[in-house]
Amino acid sequence: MAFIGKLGDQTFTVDIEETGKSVYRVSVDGNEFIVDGKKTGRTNYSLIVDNRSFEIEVDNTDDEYRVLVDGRNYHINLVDERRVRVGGAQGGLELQGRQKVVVPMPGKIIAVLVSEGDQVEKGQGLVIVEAMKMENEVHSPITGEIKEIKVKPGDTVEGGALLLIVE
Amino acid sequence: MAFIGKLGDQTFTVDIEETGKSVYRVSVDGNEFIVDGKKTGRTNYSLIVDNRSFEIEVDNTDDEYRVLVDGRNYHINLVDERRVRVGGAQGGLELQGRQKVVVPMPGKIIAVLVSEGDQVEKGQGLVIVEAMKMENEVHSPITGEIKEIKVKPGDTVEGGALLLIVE
Amino acid sequence: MFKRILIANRGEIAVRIARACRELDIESIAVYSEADRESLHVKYADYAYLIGPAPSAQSYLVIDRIIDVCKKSGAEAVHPGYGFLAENAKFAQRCKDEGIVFIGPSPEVIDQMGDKVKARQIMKAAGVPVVPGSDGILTSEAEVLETMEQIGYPCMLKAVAGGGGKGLRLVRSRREVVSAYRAVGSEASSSFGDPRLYVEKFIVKPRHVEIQVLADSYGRVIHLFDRECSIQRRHQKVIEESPAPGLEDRTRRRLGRIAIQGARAVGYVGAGTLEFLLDSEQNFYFLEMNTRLQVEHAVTERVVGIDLVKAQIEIAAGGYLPWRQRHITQTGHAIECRIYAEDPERDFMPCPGRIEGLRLPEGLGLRNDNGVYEGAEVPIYYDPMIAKLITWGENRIEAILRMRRALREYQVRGIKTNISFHQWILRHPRFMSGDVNTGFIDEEFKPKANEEVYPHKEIALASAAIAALHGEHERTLGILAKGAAEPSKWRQQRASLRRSAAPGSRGWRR
Amino acid sequence: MFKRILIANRGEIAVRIARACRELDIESIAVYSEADRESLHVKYADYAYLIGPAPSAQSYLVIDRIIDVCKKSGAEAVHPGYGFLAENAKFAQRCKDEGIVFIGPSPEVIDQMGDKVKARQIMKAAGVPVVPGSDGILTSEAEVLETMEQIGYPCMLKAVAGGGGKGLRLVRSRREVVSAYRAVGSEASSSFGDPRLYVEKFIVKPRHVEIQVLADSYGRVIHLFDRECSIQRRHQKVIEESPAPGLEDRTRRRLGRIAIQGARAVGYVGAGTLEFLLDSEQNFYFLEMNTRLQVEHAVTERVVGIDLVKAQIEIAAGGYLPWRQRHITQTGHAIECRIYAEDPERDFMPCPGRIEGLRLPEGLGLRNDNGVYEGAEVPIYYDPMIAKLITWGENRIEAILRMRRALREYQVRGIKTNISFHQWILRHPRFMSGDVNTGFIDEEFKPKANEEVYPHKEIALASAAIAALHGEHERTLGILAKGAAEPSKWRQQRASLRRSAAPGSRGWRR
Repeated sequence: MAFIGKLGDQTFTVDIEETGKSVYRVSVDGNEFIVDGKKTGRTNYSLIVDNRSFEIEVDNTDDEYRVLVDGRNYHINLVDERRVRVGGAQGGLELQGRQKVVVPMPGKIIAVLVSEGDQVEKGQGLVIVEAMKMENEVHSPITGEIKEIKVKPGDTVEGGALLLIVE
Repeated sequence: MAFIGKLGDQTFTVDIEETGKSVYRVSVDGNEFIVDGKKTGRTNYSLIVDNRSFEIEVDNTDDEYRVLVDGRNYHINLVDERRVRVGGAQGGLELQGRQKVVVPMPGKIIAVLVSEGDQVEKGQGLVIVEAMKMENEVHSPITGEIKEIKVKPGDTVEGGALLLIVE
Repeated sequence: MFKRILIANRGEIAVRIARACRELDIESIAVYSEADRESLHVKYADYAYLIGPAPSAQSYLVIDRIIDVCKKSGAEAVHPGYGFLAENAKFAQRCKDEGIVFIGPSPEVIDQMGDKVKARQIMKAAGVPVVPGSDGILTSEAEVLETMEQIGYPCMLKAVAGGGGKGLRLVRSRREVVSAYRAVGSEASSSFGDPRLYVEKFIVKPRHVEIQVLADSYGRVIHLFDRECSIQRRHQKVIEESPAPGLEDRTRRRLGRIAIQGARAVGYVGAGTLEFLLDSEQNFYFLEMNTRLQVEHAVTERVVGIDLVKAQIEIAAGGYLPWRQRHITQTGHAIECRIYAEDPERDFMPCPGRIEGLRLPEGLGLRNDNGVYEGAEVPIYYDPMIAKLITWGENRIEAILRMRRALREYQVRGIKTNISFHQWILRHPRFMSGDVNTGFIDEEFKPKANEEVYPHKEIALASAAIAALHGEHERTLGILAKGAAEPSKWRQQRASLRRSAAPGSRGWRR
Repeated sequence: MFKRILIANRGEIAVRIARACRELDIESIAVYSEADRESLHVKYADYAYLIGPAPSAQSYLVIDRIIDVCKKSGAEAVHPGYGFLAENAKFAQRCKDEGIVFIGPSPEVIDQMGDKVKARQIMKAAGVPVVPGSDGILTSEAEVLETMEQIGYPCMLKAVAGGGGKGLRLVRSRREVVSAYRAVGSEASSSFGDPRLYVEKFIVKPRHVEIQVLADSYGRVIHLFDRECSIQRRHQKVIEESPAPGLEDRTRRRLGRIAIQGARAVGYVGAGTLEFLLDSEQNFYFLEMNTRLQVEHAVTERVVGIDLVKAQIEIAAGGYLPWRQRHITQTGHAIECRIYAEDPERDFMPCPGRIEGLRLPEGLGLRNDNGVYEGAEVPIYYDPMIAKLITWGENRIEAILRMRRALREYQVRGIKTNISFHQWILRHPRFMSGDVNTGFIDEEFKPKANEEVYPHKEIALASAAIAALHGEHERTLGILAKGAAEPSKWRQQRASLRRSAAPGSRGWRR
């Protein structure tokens, strides 16, 4: 099975095949190695590769994988290669077009810094959300125009709630 | 819902009704109290009864409940009252008749101390099993006669394997 | 000794106090808001009382409710922990009036030390060096300007009632006085309801060093040496240690003596902390006195071998301090990392939510103080600090290496934490060499710069791929099971299945 | 310093050594049997090599395999832990021959101390008091009888190669000599392949006290004071502490001096332990020397503040001991409880199996050393000790109260453990007062007698009923979902559902 993996700004082709019970032949950009990979918990794996032992945590939401190796986090976007071929340039590539801006954590809206119709820069602050006694700015993912604003100061929002749409 | 609970050599009638979300009206032998009982893990519960707080672990295999309260284990046999009425004297009452003797843990049979046809006393040693570098005797649950022996010295057995039948 | 103590707090400190109570055979009484019914401190305590809705202003801060529970539960004493009502003189007074022992100093002392200007005056009078600044309250722009011209720039304009990084402004030159006065003045009135201001000399790149003191009701006062707390972000401590690295022995001894002097001057009883700023020449200036247990008390406990919460309880129960100053020594070195539910890669945004998985580091020389458990929900209403990790070593280097080892073992799933940020600090050459000041994080931390170090990228990619195979396998099982008659609880799961299967689901079939 | 160390062990001690390696920036190499692929020590180490099938005779005890992995992996040193090859002189010799550093004393010393009769002779010559007994090997019944008549009854007949409670017999009078000779003699030949026997005076109700020593390759030897290990069951230690309660200071100092004398006499290098029997008049007699790390080393680490595994590694790497005897002090009191996978209510039957749930105690003053994790399988092939819990206190009482508190927090699901048994010991008045000897458990523990104490029976019954309601609810969901096309993995569950639903299933419907 083949995947396209993105890590930072690099893209890799990852081929994987289960050759024995929990033993995998993996190739990353053609560089092949054998992984003895046991699942030892809900998101915990024990990997032995060339006698090197790794304890790994893997969390994912859809195609976004958060992999913890040796105390370091790797954010990987991993997509089935065929899906990339069929669906075109998806997943992890430069964001374009209509973007939903959601709040990353539950909290209270302190201020909305923009109005509908405003032109915003990528990275510009849009909304201030308070959670856990701290104020946090939610930034624009792209340069564009504010299309719709879904919240107002004083609102309490759940994590993942839609704040506004920028296009 | 009514249960018959056995703890040690005492028998109790336990009535329980969920009166609110995770709030129960419980009565033990007519002594009624309200339990705010939240499930806080797979087998972990937080109980508040009259503002007394208990963190409790409950494990069960069928009707046998192992309840850990304040670092102390309570072995409870809990059966639906209607089942007792329908099925007669079941569960937790004095063992009688044909008894299967199983090995409590996986290990290796070191010696079989009895032969088929032997008369044995309740508590008499029947089989010696080695596990984890220690030898352990399996005792007879009743006074009776050895009907069938299913293992021989040198056998490796899984936990729960049938050793012999005593009647 | 008390039979029952009410813990007017939540989170790790409430659990920590309940543990001390249990070791003293004292029953602990937890209070909880509606958001905390399933929190660890409720599970841990012997008794638990609901005191109101989630927001702390309606629960943990409501004095009447706490007093009411004391009476109902028969608690003879209250431990306030830190935060919430810990430095609230009215609460301490109310306890006194109701005949409940407040585990802490008298309301008068709390009141005096809570007023930064008054505290400064008292300490100055007691011979404790203070930061040069205004001697009294400033109420006009003109007064502020005059004082600053006298002291010299840079200086800080502060609201008397401020704290925790709020209600203050750095003034670098005469030009900035007006705007600073307006900003701090209005914040003081609006946020704190107290317009009083004062001015302090701004110490350039100071270190934050503090002294722990213990005093009984019979006039005996001892100090438990120093803590270094310079690693701060937005004026919140992140890492603390004891002893303070590179502190000259002469300075350490003087700090200890002066801290005792200060504590005596206010008639202090209980455990308290005098905070000092230390400049690059090892001059120190009194900053403020915290009339409560500190978050970082654990590093002191480890190097001096005294359980501070038990000491607080014994003192409050009228016990005599069993130690004289000569009994107190610092053995080895202890470091504490505060574990916050926040995302260092996204500007430290708080991350409340459910802790799906939690594996703590273990082994020689470490201590976990947690307010959470696997499966617990971190509520949005309270402080994002979910745990503390303390390591000890024969010396500072061993303590640091052990902390690195321990942080590597630390696994939290479901929410993000600052664990990797701690690792970054602990590997920083400046931190290693003890060259720290309160500006360390601002000066050194560039979140983007660290992102690109991927020593094990092939392993990480392989792991993600293996997890994807497992995930696909489970999904296949799930889809097969979907045909069944499902109870309502399953609907949500089905919906999310549908959602994830929507756009390119063909790709997921082999 | 070494770059890589191979750990020729498994379980908690392998993890503990790997942690020390990580703190020293040394790469750790684990070896594992087929039963241990998913064990914690494999996950924790930097490298891992399979060395054979589950039985230790085919894996952890195969010297060739270990040496082979050393060569393949580039390990410069081997840490043997305790048990397995730790006191195998042949293994130490083989390492030496292959140019691999064995972290422990020389093969000659291991050999000498492994032979109980030789060890006794050497120690006696060095001025270490030994238990009165035969000075040499006894080979005939007549010799045994003669010796016993000289020493006086009661005495012990022991096999030279025996140990761990095997190959020994108590002889109370002349009448019992013949049968003891036959039993021990045949066990010696058949089990140990070494028919040599010796006789020792039997000390009535002795305490087991031991002294930890550290020696470098340059002749410096220090002791790290005493440990009390009298709480034993079937000659296996269960609880250990340091310092030994009630030991007179004079005796403690003499024990330390004599231990150093003994270690010097054999030219000891590394960490070792001299075990003594202590009678009720505080006379002590050398029992044996363990030429390795002990399970209970952690209590010494805590009270003297030295990491013994790191010290072993430093010594093996040719380091000088950085401490002189005057630097070593005991601070406070430490206690260790060994957590075994066994069932105290069923004659301590071992309980291997899967650990479904594991929550360790945390907080001030405790240490968890574990060889398992939640989800781990405890194999049937090895020792049932799965973890150690160590607490520290300012004094013995605090350490005990903290241990009780900690054991109450300890939750293990899926397998049975001796945690409640520890609680029983820790609440026993004789243990509390320090009145212990090696017969304590036999004298005091009556498993049935404790069963009937149910302080919270209504809570327990209510909990079981609540769990039953939850279980029923889940079962209902499961039965509803059963109609679906199920993949093979589900079959087992369905079968068990059918089984449990069989006799009275109507009763479960509301």
